[in-house]
Amino acid sequence: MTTLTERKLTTQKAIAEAIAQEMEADESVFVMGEDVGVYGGIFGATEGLLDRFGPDRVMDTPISETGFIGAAIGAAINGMRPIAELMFVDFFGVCMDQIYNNMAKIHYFSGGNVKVPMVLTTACGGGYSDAGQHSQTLWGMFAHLPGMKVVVPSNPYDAKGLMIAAIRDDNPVVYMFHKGVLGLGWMTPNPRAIGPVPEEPYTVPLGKAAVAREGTDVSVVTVGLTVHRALDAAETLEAKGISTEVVDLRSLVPLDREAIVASVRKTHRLLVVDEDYRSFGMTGEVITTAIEGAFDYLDAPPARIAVPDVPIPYSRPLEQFVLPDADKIVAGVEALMAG
Amino acid sequence: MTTLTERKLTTQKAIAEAIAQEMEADESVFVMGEDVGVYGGIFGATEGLLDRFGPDRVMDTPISETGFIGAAIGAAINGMRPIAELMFVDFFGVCMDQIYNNMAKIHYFSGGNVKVPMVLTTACGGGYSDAGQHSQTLWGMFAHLPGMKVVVPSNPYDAKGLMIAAIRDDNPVVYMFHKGVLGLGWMTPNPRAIGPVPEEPYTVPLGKAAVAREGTDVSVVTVGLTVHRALDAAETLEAKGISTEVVDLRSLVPLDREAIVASVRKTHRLLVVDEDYRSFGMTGEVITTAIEGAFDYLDAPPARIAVPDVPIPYSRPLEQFVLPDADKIVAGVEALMAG
Amino acid sequence: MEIPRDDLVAMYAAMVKIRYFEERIREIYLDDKLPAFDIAAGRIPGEMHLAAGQEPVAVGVMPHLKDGDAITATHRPHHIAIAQGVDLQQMAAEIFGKDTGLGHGKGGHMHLFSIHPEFGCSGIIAEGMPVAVGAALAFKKQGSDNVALSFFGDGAANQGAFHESLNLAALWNLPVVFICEDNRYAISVPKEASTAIADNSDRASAYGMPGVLVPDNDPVAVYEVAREAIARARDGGGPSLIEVETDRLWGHFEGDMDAYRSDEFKAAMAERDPMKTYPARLLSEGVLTPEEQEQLIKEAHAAVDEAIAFAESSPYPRPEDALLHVFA
Amino acid sequence: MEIPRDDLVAMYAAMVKIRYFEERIREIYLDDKLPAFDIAAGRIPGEMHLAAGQEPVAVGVMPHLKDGDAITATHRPHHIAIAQGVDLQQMAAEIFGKDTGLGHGKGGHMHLFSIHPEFGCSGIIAEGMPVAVGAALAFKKQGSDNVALSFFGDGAANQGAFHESLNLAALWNLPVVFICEDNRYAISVPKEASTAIADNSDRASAYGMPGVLVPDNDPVAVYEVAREAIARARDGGGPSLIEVETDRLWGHFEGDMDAYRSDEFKAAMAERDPMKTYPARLLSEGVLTPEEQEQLIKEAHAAVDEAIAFAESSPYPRPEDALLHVFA
Ligand SMILES: Cc1ncc(C[n+]2csc(CCOP(=O)(O)OP(=O)(O)O)c2C)c(N)n1
Ligand SMILES: Cc1ncc(C[n+]2csc(CCOP(=O)(O)OP(=O)(O)O)c2C)c(N)n1
Ligand SMILES: [Mg+2]
Ligand SMILES: [Mg+2]
Repeated sequence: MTTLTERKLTTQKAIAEAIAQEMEADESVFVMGEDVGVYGGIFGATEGLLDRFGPDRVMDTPISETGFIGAAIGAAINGMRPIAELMFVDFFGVCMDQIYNNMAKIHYFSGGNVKVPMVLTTACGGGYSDAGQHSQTLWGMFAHLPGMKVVVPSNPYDAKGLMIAAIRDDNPVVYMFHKGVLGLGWMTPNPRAIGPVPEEPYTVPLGKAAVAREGTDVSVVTVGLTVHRALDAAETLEAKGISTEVVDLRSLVPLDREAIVASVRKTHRLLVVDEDYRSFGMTGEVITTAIEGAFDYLDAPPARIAVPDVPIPYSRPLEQFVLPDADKIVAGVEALMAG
Repeated sequence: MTTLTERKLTTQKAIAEAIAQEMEADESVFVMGEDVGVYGGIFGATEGLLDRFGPDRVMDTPISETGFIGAAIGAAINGMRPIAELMFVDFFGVCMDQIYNNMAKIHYFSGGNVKVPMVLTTACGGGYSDAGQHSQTLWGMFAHLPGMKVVVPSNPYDAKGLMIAAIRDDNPVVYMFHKGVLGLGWMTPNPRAIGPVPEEPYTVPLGKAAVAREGTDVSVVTVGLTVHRALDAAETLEAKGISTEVVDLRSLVPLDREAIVASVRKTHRLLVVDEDYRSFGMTGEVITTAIEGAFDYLDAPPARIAVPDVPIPYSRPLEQFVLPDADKIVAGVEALMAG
Repeated sequence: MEIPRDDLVAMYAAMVKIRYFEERIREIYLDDKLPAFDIAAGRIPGEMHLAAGQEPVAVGVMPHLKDGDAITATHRPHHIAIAQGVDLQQMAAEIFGKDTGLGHGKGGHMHLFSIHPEFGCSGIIAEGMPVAVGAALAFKKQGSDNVALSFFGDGAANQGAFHESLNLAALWNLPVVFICEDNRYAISVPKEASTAIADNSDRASAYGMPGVLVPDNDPVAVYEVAREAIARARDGGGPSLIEVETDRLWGHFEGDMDAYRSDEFKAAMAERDPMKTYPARLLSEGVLTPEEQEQLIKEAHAAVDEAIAFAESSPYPRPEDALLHVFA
Repeated sequence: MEIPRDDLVAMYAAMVKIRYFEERIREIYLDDKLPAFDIAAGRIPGEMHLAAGQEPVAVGVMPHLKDGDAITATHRPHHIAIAQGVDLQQMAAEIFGKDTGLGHGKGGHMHLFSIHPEFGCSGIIAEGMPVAVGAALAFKKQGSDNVALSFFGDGAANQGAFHESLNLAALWNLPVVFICEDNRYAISVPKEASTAIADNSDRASAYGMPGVLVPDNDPVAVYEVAREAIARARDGGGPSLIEVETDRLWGHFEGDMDAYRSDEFKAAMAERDPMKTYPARLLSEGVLTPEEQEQLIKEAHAAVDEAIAFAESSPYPRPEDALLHVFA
């Protein structure tokens, strides 16, 4: 579908465009968060919005995450469709009660009567030495707690479509963007962070995985920046004669279990790659999903690569040691093929 | 080892005794939390302590969990060994930053120089219609986040020994007691919540599972109240000719992976039972552990029973529907044996 | 300013309804559990926080509300919901865990959500405060003159959410009124063991908003202070903080032995019970005749009895309905 | 009360050291990243929050400290750590991610932990405030006369932890001093867009503790106010809140375009830079001679250069050491 004349955007600009288009279309959509106004969001998710929509619809807040995320809930219940930004997901601990006990549960407690249509945007991920309170992904934790959808785009096209779908969804959606896929000018360049994005609004459905690359020998299931790592690894592996299928989950809630099972039934081998902590998280869930749906198809025990249950360390060699990368994925796949 | 003259205690009294003995032995141990003083803790974990040790060592706090749990951290760094009580684990969201970003990470950030020897006690679990903000277990979430040990006793003997071990441990330990195993007079009677407890102080090591019942046909791995449910199920299953091994994990961090693998290698079948939410939690982790360590021993795909990713509902028929119980375990084991 | 007779009487009628509702719930709650108290047992299981004694706070505020105003309340929500006019039958049914309840039995007594009138409550201390701020923010954005009320306890005033909520409301000049029900205890912890200053109303100055203490558990005093605060909010004058000294007559939850409060304290509370003092005043001032009072009580009781009968006779939800309503 | 000359000079020496440290770090940080800024690149990767301009807050407090006192600071911690006397070499090494660093490279610039003197900081706004309360609680329990200091920004004063910490400290009458570094901005958000009242020091009344505003970015003014507050805390007189109006001369973090502050604002800050005004005063008052000044600067720079040389020449931790120190 990509043609030479197609417009390309970075993921960050695709997100900002999605929000702008929905704000244009729907008066009830507004944005609140720290530095979302004149700064345009620390990671640019709200770039240009203040100029276009003014301070009533693009609201800078105090550093009061419990206060303003709770306020977003109240506004959502009362006819608005707020987008609240938690600057880094690592900060969830100061406001998690509003997120998981309130935002995520009101609809259920009300027996379906009250709707909480809001989007909680948040930046996640490491790899640039921001240490243990600014580098986590934590999506496994959000996905563990019922009542919120959890979306993790890996590329510009999906980022726009998932954001529009999230804003239009009548449920609370946690929209987690990995800093490394945004294509920011001040981050390590990532060629996959820029790509074709249609100008007009469109949606990408929440809860549908994408096969980012087809393959026949092994399935690498992952999400976020490690989709890029897996695609890089797949190229290396291809040269070694191993055909790797890369599944980009795109959202953890709903989790596209069928896509996982289908891929494993096809390739018979599974490596799960996650930039979140290893234990009690996404890797275990995806492996268990494969066990539940494709046990008899497996030629080897599924394997996983994730952060080895340590806080994210600051120093580069330490951090690189704990984060998944293409080399580790290549090694992981090779071990799987041997096993 | 049990003799007729052995003293029996409820789990609740065993916990309170453990704390009292450590306070007696070590001046630096003190308790803080809401209603830990004259009330003795809503679930009795600090019963009798105020009278014995006075208000300086048994401190009632305001409803300021961020404040007092953070204060416990500061005290722990400065030579004290605080025990801070978060009344219900469901309240973690108002103070999680102190717990997971601070308590759990300072030792790591400091490169091992600063120690944070504290115990965070908290009540968890449902089954008595306390609805979605007072019935969760959430241990999978705590176990996902590195830097804190996570202990979940299921009986009086372990409760005392694990508490003493937790207090003496130089690391932050989250000590989660399920309300249903405490033997409280105002909860549904539970015959397994009372048992022999030696008078003298002793420890049960953190990170060692226990085989609560030996069996040969299937392993049921679980923790907390569902250990009791599994033991009940095992009796029923025994009558049906199925020999069930019940593994009580006792702590999720460290997780006794060897015990899981050993049991599965022995029985060739695994059912994981968890009162936490199903996805992205303990069930996936235990199943993946078995896959990693005993894939070739499995006669059937491991299965799981957990809360089906919904908030805990209030109404009795709804709540009973989502919580694991002996009947569901029996059915789960039978399905596994058939599979 | 004079208070219309209708308001004085309506407040009393609501008080009667509330107290009788709490009494009935208490009776049914305990009936099924005693003598061997089992919190999981009976027609109404789980925790039960009743508000007997705190009626004046709820009823004093309500005459000033209009359609579309929003309320967030606490773990102790019945009196406020009843005063606001939340459907009593659906509310009772929710407390009984029935399918006809406000939340089809999913929420229970700490999670009552109504749309008309807009009411919500929660089991987490101070959790509703930012939500009220957000409702007020929506009202302001939408150009309506609705207001949001946030009720919370003296214990809640030491939770971070209190601080963040008041600051936001004042910063954005939002139509929200914060109402502290100061019953001097947070479970067993007395206010002087939790709060560094005597009156939470004095904390309003930290946000540049008016703070008023109502030192009597008197519906009329609450009425007057709330009238001003709500009118100001409605007129775009911004938020206020009201603190009302009130009494929780019973234990923190049913089953609480209440050993932490002295017999003298309890006797003094019983003495000043607004269910005695307020009607006495209405009668002595001639606002109400004994006949009218009797009639009013009869009607209030009938409404409550009917609601409870409705709840009792309603069906439980189907077990598998537990899986519904996670997502819209 | 008069200020000993030694203190006046020591404050200046510390200021010089701090400013030069921040300049060197800035230089090295940017050197490796520009012109195509890559936050992950260079000898010092990651976020970098520098405190140039805020030296007076740190140095004005420090002369009153004694062995065993504890400090918690923020994401912008260098000036405070240097003033307190945290080992400069280990601190620099940590910032460079080296094995010789305070945390063997695990923490980095936002997570500097020292035991002697006791210093800690964190990347989460207001996270250190309750920790300081806890240190003070330990001191009180242990019967020592040590005090804890908690530094935080104007932005942090709207975080719930602020409220809970001040209430606890006052309630328990703990030896802790809360010091707000009011640089009028939280990243791009000006104080008037975040804070409902003008001065955070006025919030002290919500906790019944003394609150003092220091309206000048002047070490001597800070010195005097801190002397009183720390002495009171040490003597069992309880906590205080100090707010100092100060200036963040550079961007919020390095790489910040700082487009949200006007050129006039920046020019005015440069004008009143304490690194100009304070030594000018010392010189004009004869507290310091130009020769002494030169010597002092030389020594301060040498110490910083040495620390940075130590850091640069130190080895990185072994990659697999990432697995160490999760548990003791
Ligand atoms: C964040 C949080 N902490 C603790 C609790 C447990 N809890 C429930 S009610 C209560 C006391 C509340 O006191 P107050 O706010 O004065 O209200 P009251 O019960 O007196 O009406 C406590 C501590 C909770 N529900 N949420
Ligand atoms: C809980 C939390 N929210 C947001 C942030 C992101 N953040 C880092 S520094 C900062 C501004 C802090 O402002 P202030 O407290 O005034 O300190 P300053 O940077 O001005 O020194 C923000 C919002 C954070 N680190 N933690
Ligand atoms: Mg109270
Ligand atoms: Mg600031």
